[in-house]
Amino acid sequence: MALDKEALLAVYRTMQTIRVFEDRVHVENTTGDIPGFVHLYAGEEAIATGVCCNLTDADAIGSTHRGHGHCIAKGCDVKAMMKELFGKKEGLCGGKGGSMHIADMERGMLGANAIVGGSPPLAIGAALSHKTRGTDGVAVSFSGDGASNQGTCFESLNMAVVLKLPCIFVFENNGFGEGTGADYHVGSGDIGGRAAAFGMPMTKVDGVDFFAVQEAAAEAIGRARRGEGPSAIEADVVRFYGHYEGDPQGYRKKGEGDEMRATRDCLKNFRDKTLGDGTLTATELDAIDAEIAQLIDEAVVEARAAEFPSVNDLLTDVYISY
Amino acid sequence: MALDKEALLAVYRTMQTIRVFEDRVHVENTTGDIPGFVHLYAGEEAIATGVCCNLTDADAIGSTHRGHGHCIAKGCDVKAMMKELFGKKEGLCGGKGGSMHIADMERGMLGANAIVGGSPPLAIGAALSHKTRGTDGVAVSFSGDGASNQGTCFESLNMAVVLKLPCIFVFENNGFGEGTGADYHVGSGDIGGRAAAFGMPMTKVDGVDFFAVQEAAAEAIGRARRGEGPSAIEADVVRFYGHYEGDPQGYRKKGEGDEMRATRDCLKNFRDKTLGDGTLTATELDAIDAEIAQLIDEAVVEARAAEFPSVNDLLTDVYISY
Amino acid sequence: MPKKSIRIALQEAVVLEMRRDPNVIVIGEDVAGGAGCSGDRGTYGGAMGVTKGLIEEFGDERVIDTPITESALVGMAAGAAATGLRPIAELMFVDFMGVCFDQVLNQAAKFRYMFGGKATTPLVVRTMMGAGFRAAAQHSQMLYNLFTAVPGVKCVIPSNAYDAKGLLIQAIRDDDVVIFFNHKAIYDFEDEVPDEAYTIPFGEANIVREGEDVTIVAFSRMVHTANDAAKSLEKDGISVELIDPRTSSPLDEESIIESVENTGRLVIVDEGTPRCGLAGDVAGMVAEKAFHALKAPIIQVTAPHTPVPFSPVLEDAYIPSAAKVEEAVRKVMTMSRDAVSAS
Amino acid sequence: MPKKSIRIALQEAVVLEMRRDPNVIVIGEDVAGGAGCSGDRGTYGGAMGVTKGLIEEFGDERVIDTPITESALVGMAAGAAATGLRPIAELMFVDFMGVCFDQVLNQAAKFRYMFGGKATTPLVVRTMMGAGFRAAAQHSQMLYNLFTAVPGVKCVIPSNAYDAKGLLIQAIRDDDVVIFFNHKAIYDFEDEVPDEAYTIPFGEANIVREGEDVTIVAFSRMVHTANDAAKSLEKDGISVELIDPRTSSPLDEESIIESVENTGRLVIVDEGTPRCGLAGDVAGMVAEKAFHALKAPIIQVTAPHTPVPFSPVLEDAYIPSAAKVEEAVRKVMTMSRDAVSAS
Ligand SMILES: Cc1ncc(C[n+]2csc(CCOP(=O)(O)OP(=O)(O)O)c2C)c(N)n1
Ligand SMILES: Cc1ncc(C[n+]2csc(CCOP(=O)(O)OP(=O)(O)O)c2C)c(N)n1
Ligand SMILES: [Mg+2]
Ligand SMILES: [Mg+2]
Repeated sequence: MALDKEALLAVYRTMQTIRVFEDRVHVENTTGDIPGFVHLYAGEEAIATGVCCNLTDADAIGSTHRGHGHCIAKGCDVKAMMKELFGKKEGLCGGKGGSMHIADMERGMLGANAIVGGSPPLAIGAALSHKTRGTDGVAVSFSGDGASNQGTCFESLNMAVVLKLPCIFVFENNGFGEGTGADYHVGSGDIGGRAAAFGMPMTKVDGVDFFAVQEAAAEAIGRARRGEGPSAIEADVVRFYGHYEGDPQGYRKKGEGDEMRATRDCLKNFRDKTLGDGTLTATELDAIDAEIAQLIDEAVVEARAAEFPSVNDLLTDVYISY
Repeated sequence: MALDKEALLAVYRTMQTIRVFEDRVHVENTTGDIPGFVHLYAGEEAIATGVCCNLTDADAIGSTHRGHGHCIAKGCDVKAMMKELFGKKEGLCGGKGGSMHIADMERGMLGANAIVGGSPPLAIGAALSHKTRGTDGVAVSFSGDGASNQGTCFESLNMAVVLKLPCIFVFENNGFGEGTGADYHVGSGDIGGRAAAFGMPMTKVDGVDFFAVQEAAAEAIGRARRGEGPSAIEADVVRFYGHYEGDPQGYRKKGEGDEMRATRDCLKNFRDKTLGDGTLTATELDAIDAEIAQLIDEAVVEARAAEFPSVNDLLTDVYISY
Repeated sequence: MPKKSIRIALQEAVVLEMRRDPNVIVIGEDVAGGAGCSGDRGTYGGAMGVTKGLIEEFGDERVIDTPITESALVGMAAGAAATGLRPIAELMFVDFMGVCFDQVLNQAAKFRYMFGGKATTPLVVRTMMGAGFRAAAQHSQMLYNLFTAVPGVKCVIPSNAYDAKGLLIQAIRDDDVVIFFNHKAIYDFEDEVPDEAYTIPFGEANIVREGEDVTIVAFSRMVHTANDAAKSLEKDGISVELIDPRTSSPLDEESIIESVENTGRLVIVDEGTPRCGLAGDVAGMVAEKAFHALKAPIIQVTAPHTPVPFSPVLEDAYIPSAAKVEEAVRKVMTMSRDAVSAS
Repeated sequence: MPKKSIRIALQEAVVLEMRRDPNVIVIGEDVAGGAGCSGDRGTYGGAMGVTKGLIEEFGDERVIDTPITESALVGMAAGAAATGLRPIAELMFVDFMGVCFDQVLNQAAKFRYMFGGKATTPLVVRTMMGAGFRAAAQHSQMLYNLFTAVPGVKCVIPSNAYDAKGLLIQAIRDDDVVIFFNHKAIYDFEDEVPDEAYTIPFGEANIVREGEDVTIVAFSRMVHTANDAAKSLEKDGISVELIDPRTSSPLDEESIIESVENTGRLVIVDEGTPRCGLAGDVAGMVAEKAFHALKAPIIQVTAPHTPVPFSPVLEDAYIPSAAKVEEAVRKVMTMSRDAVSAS
């Protein structure tokens, strides 16, 4: 099922938005004005985008600590996201969550999750919700290679098969869990194979190839929508920046991230492909680039200018009634 | 590596001890004098015995809530076990543990465990202990089919591969996790296959065939002793009694347990084989039977006569110093 | 009114709410039972038979048996709750919270706050706690203190069948995360329980008996133990006011303070362990908010700082007894306000 | 004596004990770092760099990087401890206890009791807690109350570098299960710390400052907050006795009682949440055991019953401040023993 031109432009817009958002957060972070821990998704855009372009607001996703990309791909308001990162009242979570807990239930974005392996059980819950209510909605669980070793992740794979849940497990294998390599921490060296052994179809794709991701995701999501149960996708990908902003990356060959950016850039791949086969034009893409540059600029300016929450907000939102 | 006659007699003694112990506990339990929850191992003797006959006191095992068989196979004192079940001061754990927490660190029996999936992490810990101290000792983790779905179990499989630990994961698939069938709760229908996907050699054996279990275990344990890392064994087996003593077993075809006893009895299999090929004689086995009947009789009489702990014992053994 | 056990009261609450609202589902290990087995479906009905037979009326899409995999089941229930269902997750024993604590502590309990008020998570986790079954250290704990401590969680602790039904219906209709703790030793305790649905609001204590001399605050099964003590003390002319808070979070501080202001003396009875427990929590609250009314030290009658032992002799000694409660009450009665000033 | 940070003090403790005893090992995520990567081994050294470089001296058999799999890592450490090693398991953030709580609560903490005294489990879990890093709800909790509540566990809460080193060496040599809580905001706080090994016994409070009017009991980082308050109050002639219990389990009840018997007033400062917390625990203990000495209500200064918020404005308001401590002290100072009798 090939995407039409409009869809491709939307996809490019999403990927470019994530990239520029993350590159800018990287810069803004050096000013010290973005509080807390920040984990950037730059380099992995094709995965979130390739998966989420097959979803609607009714579908849910469970995310990770590295959640900005998932948010944007799922349609969250970019300006509200930036405000959240700056801890402002008009942020997506009123400044209470920050980068690691950014969420938007209305968009089916169940939250970045600062507990590695925290979200797969939640994602199967959203899938169960769809199944029980008899919709054709699905849920997607995003996990890193590191998270793929967490017990919750395995339990969720099994549960999804047992209950035949409309859930897709996407493993973003960027080769690292913090400062430890996937070659070391995944004993079998094969995340996808492990998932398949739980009894579900599995596909491995090149995570810097948007089209490969999209195709695999569309197939898995289609299966789930048709009530045919869960699937898994392992996408090999690269992390341009450190694990977190400020990470000295001593465990990594110097310049590895930049090298990756030069050789394994999903956005460049996308441009090359769509320009090469004539589906899109440089003018179109450049226009989007310009538009997004402005959007992110504005987002930062507005986020900086926005107000912090008031101290009274400290005590609200714990319960609905108490 | 065939077992010699002496070894075979010892093996028979162990299996028969477990059987008679469990059958007797089943009867004693109806008197109401055995407190708490009791889960019987009858029917599964060949697994604990087939594995543990390859171990020494220096090797460790992690057990389950259904731990009597593991205890006996690992060489725990049967009379002290019976006293423990009756909650007596001279019990293996001073009456503080009971059936679900029966343990004997000196025999490398790290404890029955009333948390399903509680013991695999402990077993890999014992394996790490051997590896770090440079011994050729190993650890065995026993888990049921139900426990095989627990996150801790999967995490331990991965950790064992990553750290190349001398650990053997034995899955006792008796077809049930409480009142739920393994056909349902293991999504892939293949416990062993799942374990293999974590990156370790795996063997499936008929768990009512002592010789099959022993052979597979000897091989896996040998590998571990030689520093070649972990292995998994899935043994299909049967549970003669209910999940716990008192279980009405409505989820099970009436008489299924007894039928199993008639058709899939590891002790009968053992007798048939060893008598059939002339390795052992009926006289020898009958003598062991008589000896064990007396041992268990005495164990019950002594356990009943033994004293309860004193109320002062309530506060001891929480800490070594506080 | 018909007499019913806590077990039946709980079942009625679940059934009535499942009939009323198709979004209410039950998830847990053997909540039906028999899946993939050769015998009957639905005869297990959870560790205590509360959901026995429900699968016949509601089917396996609403009475969902799971593998033994508590993190996935509680987390799944949390995720389902955040996306439109109203799940009742059954955790056989509260002790098993150890393997799925994160899904309550860091996930369900915190969604609403972390997401700036934009999540609603009507999750009920129904579980069983307490000693008395010779079930030993890993199947006998109270642990309600650990959840009372968690902002974002409500903790319900019914002591009788009437409350059990009304509080469970309230819990199911409640839009926040609720942990519902049943003491395993009182499932067969009976009470008059209406057939129809009714709710009991959270944070409203039940004054089990009114009295003048000493206030006793007791939780769950200990309400009965304390009541036994109170009856015996009454014979000696000591009048006890017995308060059953019914929910530990929210806690009806007002009723406790009001009572202490009247009696001037407080004994707290809690089967939990003594450190950072409910007893200390209530004591600390009163020592801050009703200090001037106190005529005597606040005595906590709790289990000791030990795991729960197996042997009946030891377990019986472990559980706070009516005799110990009486002793504590008699002790605070010997102390007068004058003694305070004099010391 | 040389000035050293808590970070360095902790590292020295680990290194000295690893040199002394080959059974001491370190297990955790990125405790070395770089396994299976293209760069250097050992440069990560744990979330706070405490074990940085240790792999060079001790090798990867004793400084063990694990996958992200806390149940297996803490459980493995417990199993190793029960079979001859003395592992220091590093849990980056105490919040992660959610995913491995069982291995502490039901396993390690209970072995000795369940097995009738026949197990010895010299396990240390070293972890990091507390707010102040804008790390939000899942990376900023205290949670020490949850472990203080667990019989079989000892809880260590150093507030300064000298104590950190002595207590960690004690923890490593201790034969029981110890959870060692470091507050993330004070890793760089410096003190005079001897180069050689020394131990500080558990259950012995440190009297940070002596005083006559009010006793403040404060934990971990709050010792510094309370000290700031005390300094400021001193200027107004209010003399504070500040007690740092250093371990919450065991708790040095005696030192606290003795102090309250002298001052008659108590304020407890605890960055943890207020329900079933350490503050209430200490308040309840004193309301029972030193009631007659009390001249005023016991005030608890704690975080609110909310998750930890992200935004700096909110997080700053969340953490108990010196101003709030001062206010509490001034409040109890306005109440006299007469007021008690009079009320
Ligand atoms: C339960 C838990 N353990 C450890 C951490 C600390 N931590 C945060 S991110 C991370 C690495 C995650 O690796 P991966 O899943 O591969 O995701 P990536 O960062 O590569 O996107 C770790 C160890 C955590 N947040 N939660
Ligand atoms: C964490 C946890 N969940 C649930 C239980 C209740 N429970 C005890 S035994 C059991 C079934 C275990 O099945 P399996 O692992 O196959 O062992 P089997 O009983 O068949 O030997 C269950 C659900 C428990 N003890 N611990
Ligand atoms: Mg990764
Ligand atoms: Mg089984």
